[in-house]
Amino acid sequence: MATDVATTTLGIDHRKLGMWTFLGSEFLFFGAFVSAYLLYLDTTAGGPGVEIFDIPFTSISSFVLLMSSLTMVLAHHAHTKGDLRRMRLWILATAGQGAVFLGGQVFEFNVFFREGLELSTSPFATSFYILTGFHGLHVFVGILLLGSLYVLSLTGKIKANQDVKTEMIGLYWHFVDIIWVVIFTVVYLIPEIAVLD
Amino acid sequence: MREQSHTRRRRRTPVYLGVFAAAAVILAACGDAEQNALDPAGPFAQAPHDLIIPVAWIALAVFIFVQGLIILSVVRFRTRKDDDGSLPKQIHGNTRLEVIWTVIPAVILAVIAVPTVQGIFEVMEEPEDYLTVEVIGHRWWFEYYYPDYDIYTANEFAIPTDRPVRLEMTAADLARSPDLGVIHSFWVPRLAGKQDLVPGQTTFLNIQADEPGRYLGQCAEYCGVSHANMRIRVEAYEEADFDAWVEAQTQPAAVPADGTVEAEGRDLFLELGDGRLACASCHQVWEGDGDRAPQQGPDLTHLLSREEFAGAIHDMTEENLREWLRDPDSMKPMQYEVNGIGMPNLDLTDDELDALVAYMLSLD
Amino acid sequence: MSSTQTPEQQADQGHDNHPTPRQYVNIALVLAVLTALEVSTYFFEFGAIAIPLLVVLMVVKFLYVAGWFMHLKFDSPIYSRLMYTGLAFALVLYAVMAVVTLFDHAPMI
Amino acid sequence: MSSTTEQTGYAGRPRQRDGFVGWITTTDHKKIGVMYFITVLVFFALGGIESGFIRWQLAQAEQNVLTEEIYNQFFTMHGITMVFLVVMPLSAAFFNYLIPLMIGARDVAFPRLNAFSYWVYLFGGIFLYSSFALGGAPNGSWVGYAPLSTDAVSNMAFYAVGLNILGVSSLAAAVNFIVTILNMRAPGMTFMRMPVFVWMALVTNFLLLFALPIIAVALFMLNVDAVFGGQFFEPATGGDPILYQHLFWLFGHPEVYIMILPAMGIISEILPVNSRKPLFGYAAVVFAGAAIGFIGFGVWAHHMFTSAIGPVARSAFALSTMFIAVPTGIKIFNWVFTMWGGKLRFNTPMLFSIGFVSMFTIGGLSGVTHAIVPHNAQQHDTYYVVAHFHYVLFGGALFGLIAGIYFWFPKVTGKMMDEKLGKWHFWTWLAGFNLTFGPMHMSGLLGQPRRTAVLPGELGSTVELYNLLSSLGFVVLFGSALVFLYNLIDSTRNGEASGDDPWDARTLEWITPSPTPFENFHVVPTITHRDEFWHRKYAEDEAGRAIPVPAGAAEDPDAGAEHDEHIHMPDPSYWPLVQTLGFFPFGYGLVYGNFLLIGLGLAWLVIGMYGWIIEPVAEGDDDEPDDAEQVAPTATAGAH
Ligand code: HEA
Ligand code: HEA
Ligand code: HEC
Ligand code: CUA
Ligand SMILES: [Cu+2]
Repeated sequence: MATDVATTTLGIDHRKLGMWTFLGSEFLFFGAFVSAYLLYLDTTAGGPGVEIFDIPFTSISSFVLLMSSLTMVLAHHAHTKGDLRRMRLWILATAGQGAVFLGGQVFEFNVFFREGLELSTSPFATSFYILTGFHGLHVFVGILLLGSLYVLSLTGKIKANQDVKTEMIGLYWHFVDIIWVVIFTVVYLIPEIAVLD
Repeated sequence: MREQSHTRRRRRTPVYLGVFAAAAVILAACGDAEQNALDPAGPFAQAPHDLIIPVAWIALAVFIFVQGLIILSVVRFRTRKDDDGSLPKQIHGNTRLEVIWTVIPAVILAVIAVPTVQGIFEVMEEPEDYLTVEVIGHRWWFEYYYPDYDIYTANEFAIPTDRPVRLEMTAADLARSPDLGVIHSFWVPRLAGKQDLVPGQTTFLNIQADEPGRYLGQCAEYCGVSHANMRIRVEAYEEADFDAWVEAQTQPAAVPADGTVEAEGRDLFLELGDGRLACASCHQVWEGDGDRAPQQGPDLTHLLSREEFAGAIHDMTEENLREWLRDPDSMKPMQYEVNGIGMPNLDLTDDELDALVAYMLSLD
Repeated sequence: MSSTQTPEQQADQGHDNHPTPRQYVNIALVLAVLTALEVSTYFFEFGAIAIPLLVVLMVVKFLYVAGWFMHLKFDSPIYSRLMYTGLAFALVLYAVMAVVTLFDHAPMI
Repeated sequence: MSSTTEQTGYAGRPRQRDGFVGWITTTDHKKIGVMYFITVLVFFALGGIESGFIRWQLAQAEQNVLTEEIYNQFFTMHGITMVFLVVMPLSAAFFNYLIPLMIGARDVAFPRLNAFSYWVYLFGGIFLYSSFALGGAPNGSWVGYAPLSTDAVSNMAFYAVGLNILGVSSLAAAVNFIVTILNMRAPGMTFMRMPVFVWMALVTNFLLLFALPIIAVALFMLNVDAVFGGQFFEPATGGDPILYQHLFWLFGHPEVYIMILPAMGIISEILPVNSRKPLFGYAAVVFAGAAIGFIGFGVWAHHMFTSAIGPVARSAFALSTMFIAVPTGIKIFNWVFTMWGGKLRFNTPMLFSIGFVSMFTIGGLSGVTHAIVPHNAQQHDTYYVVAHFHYVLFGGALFGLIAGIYFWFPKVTGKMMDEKLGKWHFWTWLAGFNLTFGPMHMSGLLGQPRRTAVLPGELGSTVELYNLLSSLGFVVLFGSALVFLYNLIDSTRNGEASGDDPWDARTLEWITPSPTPFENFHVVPTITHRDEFWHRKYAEDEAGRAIPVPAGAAEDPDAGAEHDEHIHMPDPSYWPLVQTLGFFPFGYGLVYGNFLLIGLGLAWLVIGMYGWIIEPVAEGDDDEPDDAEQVAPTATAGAH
């Protein structure tokens, strides 16, 4: 099809435009979960509340995720230069950091769970788990995508001149990162400070 | 093409519509129903009514104007038989017209908006010297409590005329019901518009009746299987009659004399045996001692003072009561088996039924 | 938003105008510093400015990632429009919803 | 089309373009459009039959045709079916068939994603209807308010999951159409030259894009509460049921414009053609459409006027709701003035279009009366509201869409639909419609609440009369629908040949032969005007009179255009179908809280995704062909 960028109306690639269109709608998706969470901050039904958070721990995993954006963009950069080998290296680094983040989240969930914050404990618990869980799911999908990128570039399905594919997956990855930037502040830091005061 | 012959018929549609609308309005005016939103019987129904009537006229005017334009263009600009086949003048638009039909509707709406906003605040305001009635929506019946008099009743309740009544509403008392509560809506059209009852929250509604009489309504928010069978009856009494009603309701239930079939019924009511749930574990018949506080079912202390039962859908007759006790689900679908909601079938024998019905009929 | 002002003609013709790896690393360093600042609000007392500060930091980080790593600064403005439209919708709609829920709502019992 | 791609060397890619395999593997937007259409017919019949039972039950007071349980399932499924399985996908059918043709493209931006959307829609519908066989259909109404819907007896898990599956379909389609419209216009097709239908499609798909994620969240929360013990809306632990209402209507109101805007686009095409003059105030109509879409996001709480929200919110939403009448009015008046001064031809599409303008106005005006909040408390959840939304949905959306069916039928089949039957259909449809829904205005105001399985005798004899009239109206509608169905089937076989341009139309799709050839345009046209095709046929003199351009006199604007050496068309693929099947285990897993099924479904979807990605690069694929592969000879073009 007319994916030849030169022949499109706006002079841009369909897939990139499609990805951005999709990301625009994702804000409304996460926004609804974040709103529910904020509305239920105090609705703990006697169970644990925000004081349960371990800010130093989450800070580290947040930082890892943030830095994965750097490796992601470097992977894309390498791809634009046609350097598939280096691209794969950075992809691995990105996926690895994503995995660390996910591992942190699993660990965190486990701790909370043992401290009595179950999914059905309170609206606060449900909205916390579902919001961060959905974000985790996005990270997981991102890792799958990165894995495919890695494998497909090895098998030759993704070629040196197809950097738009890396770029697309990069967009998705950065988006997931951006959302975490918001979650980290709005879900963890601000309520924690508001409660400690 | 042969469309021309059909233009005449096109004209008839709006005419038919108009006739229909007119007929409908006339029919409505002579409607005698006790649940008629077009026939307000108190200030909280009158105010919205006074607001909607002019709006309806405006809407009708806009309607006639637009349909008139359509008919006019259809008639005037149909392709005629002797048409030369040339094309009409190619007009692309007209800015002045665009401005006109943007501004005029906007002005009309602005005019409507002012009283609307005023009305919103007026209807919701706390009235002076009102009587409070607490309303609890259960699946699928309404419970009423008068905090001033410590009276409980169900489905049917009484109000004094000419005095505002403020309903303090919520859905399902979480403490004493397996029904964790769903949203219902209290609606007696002749007394006021509707207001939802939300579990875990309190909402308010003002009602008032100017004339004594019976006003009907029903739950207006879909609430599950028997939503249709969740009706409301309001009896409005002059002050003296209302006081008498209150007086009667505050009395404890009479205890039937020993040895009568009613007394037998009372015993069954308190203790059914055979591992069956007792009526008293769900229902209250207050005999004067202890708190007057019902459990999950309707208060039966003055059952016979009500004309209908089971969500006010069945007349309070002996046969109906008997059938109700024999097999409640056949009278009104409920979900006792799957959900613990409603009244169970207690497998009563004929003798038990006789006794219980007799006892019920003694609760006046 | 500076990113939306990118002139049309720069749009996505090849990738010549993309930043260099060095610039990317610099951005990442800035992000790291900002994050450190954020986390420090937990350890030190910032008083009343803590929450506004956190919000500002969040927005700055957001814009940096979006503008540089996602190339919004350098790409066709249509991407920025798509993204910020979605963001604006989300912010406004949910803010109104939250205001109604918190301040103009039936009393809870 | 009969061409088969003669590729060699690639395994696993279907070759056939016709026959059964050709249909189920197709990535051709036209075939997908037709498949949407046929599926919609089936669901429309189901939704219609459900409403038939509703009307039967309510024909008289205190009837027992259906039990409460069944009645509640029927009205819920009726609402869901008509909204999500009929009106929305029927609009999608038009989007599919027409958008590429109207903007001068050969397909949509992502052909396989397009097929994916269709299959997800089909399976989502089947999934929803499978609930009838699995312990009962959802019975919590199409709005699915919590906490009623989190109760297991409401079967609303099927609703939550089913609608979310359908949402995936619509979201994918929205991305696809937005990219197509933004990025695949023929040379010269600027925004202000696009047909109004394409504009409305663009607005609609943006509404979908921004509204669907909201309901996805609402439904998912419902799902979590109902099946996995979540507490989002659970009053017992402090959850707020009103939050669900906000989220639902944040989607729900844009949704009603999602349903009406495509129909508005359709009649904006039909009225000018049959008035033989251009659309009055093109820019105003387009702008008003966009404004409706935009304001439509700011009025949602008008469905909650009697819910637990306070006076300030009630006032604010009353104002925004009223305001939306202004852009809608702009459209109505522009349509009327399109007819004004024209030479009107009353063929069936035109009749339905005029019917739209007329009936929609009624529904719109009753909508404005809903916004009178104090009185809304009387109207809300009564048959007055039922009347309102059937007037806008049936009298509006459905009338417009049916007009479109008659109008573009020749484009799709090369045959005309029978005019005589068409007129029978129209007049009985109009009469039956008004007979069914007109009386509901009255029965509602007389106090009849909606969603009630029995019509209480206490409501009075007038209400019974109105209900009987409504039920009779359904009978008329049913007969009328049969006429329509017969007309459709019969005309497909025996219809008069239509020629390429039966209506003397204005827009690009009629430039191509009818039925549309596989590659749409032999040569992609270059656009110099709005209503390009018209301007190739007619010139305007100084007085604004149009004079036909003698054939061949004008320069062929495309003469200079390079004839494509070989036309790239998307190849068929099994994967959209195969992958989509994974929604079944996934969906049932979510309904029954079975993690094994969920995992299986997810794995299936992921594997399907890989199948999709690594599908051999074929010429015409939406993948960038490697330089080496691009030289491969192309058979598609040769076939013509
Ligand atoms: C296609 C779908 C569609 C459309 C287009 C509309 C259009 C409108 N709707 Fe409707 N609506 C529904 C579908 C739709 N609606 C549905 C499905 C429900 C019920 C949901 C449920 O509960 O199940 C509903 C319910 C509904 C309610 C809630 C009722 C209740 O439950 O209490 C309200 C309240 O304000 C409302 C208002 C409006 C308004 C103001 C418009 C406006 O957009 C109409 C604007 C049009 C006009 C006004 C006519 C033309 C204008 C002129 C000729 C100009 C001059 C006019 C004036 C000066 C007034 N609608
Ligand atoms: C576009 C939307 C749409 C359409 C077209 C319709 C069409 C009809 N609807 Fe409506 N309806 C809704 C959307 C729609 N509805 C919604 C959203 C609700 C709210 C649900 C809720 O409260 O949750 C509702 C609710 C609703 C109610 C209220 C139920 C209640 O509150 O208890 C009623 C009652 O009369 C009703 C009746 C009808 C009737 C008689 C038709 C008729 O016009 C139908 C006519 C159709 C036919 C006659 C089809 C026949 C088809 C064939 C014969 C073709 C055969 C083809 C093949 C075999 C391939 N509908
Ligand atoms: C598990 C609880 C339960 C038990 C046990 C029970 N009921 Fe009920 N009963 C209910 C509920 C709930 C209703 C309201 C049903 C409705 O209208 O939806 C009801 C309604 C009634 C009514 C109608 C009241 C009215 O005004 O609408 C009567 C009379 C009645 N029950 C009598 C009895 C008798 C007699 C027994 C014992 C034989 C009994 N009930 C046992 C729960 C119970
Ligand atoms: Cu209670 Cu409906
Ligand atoms: Cu609405």
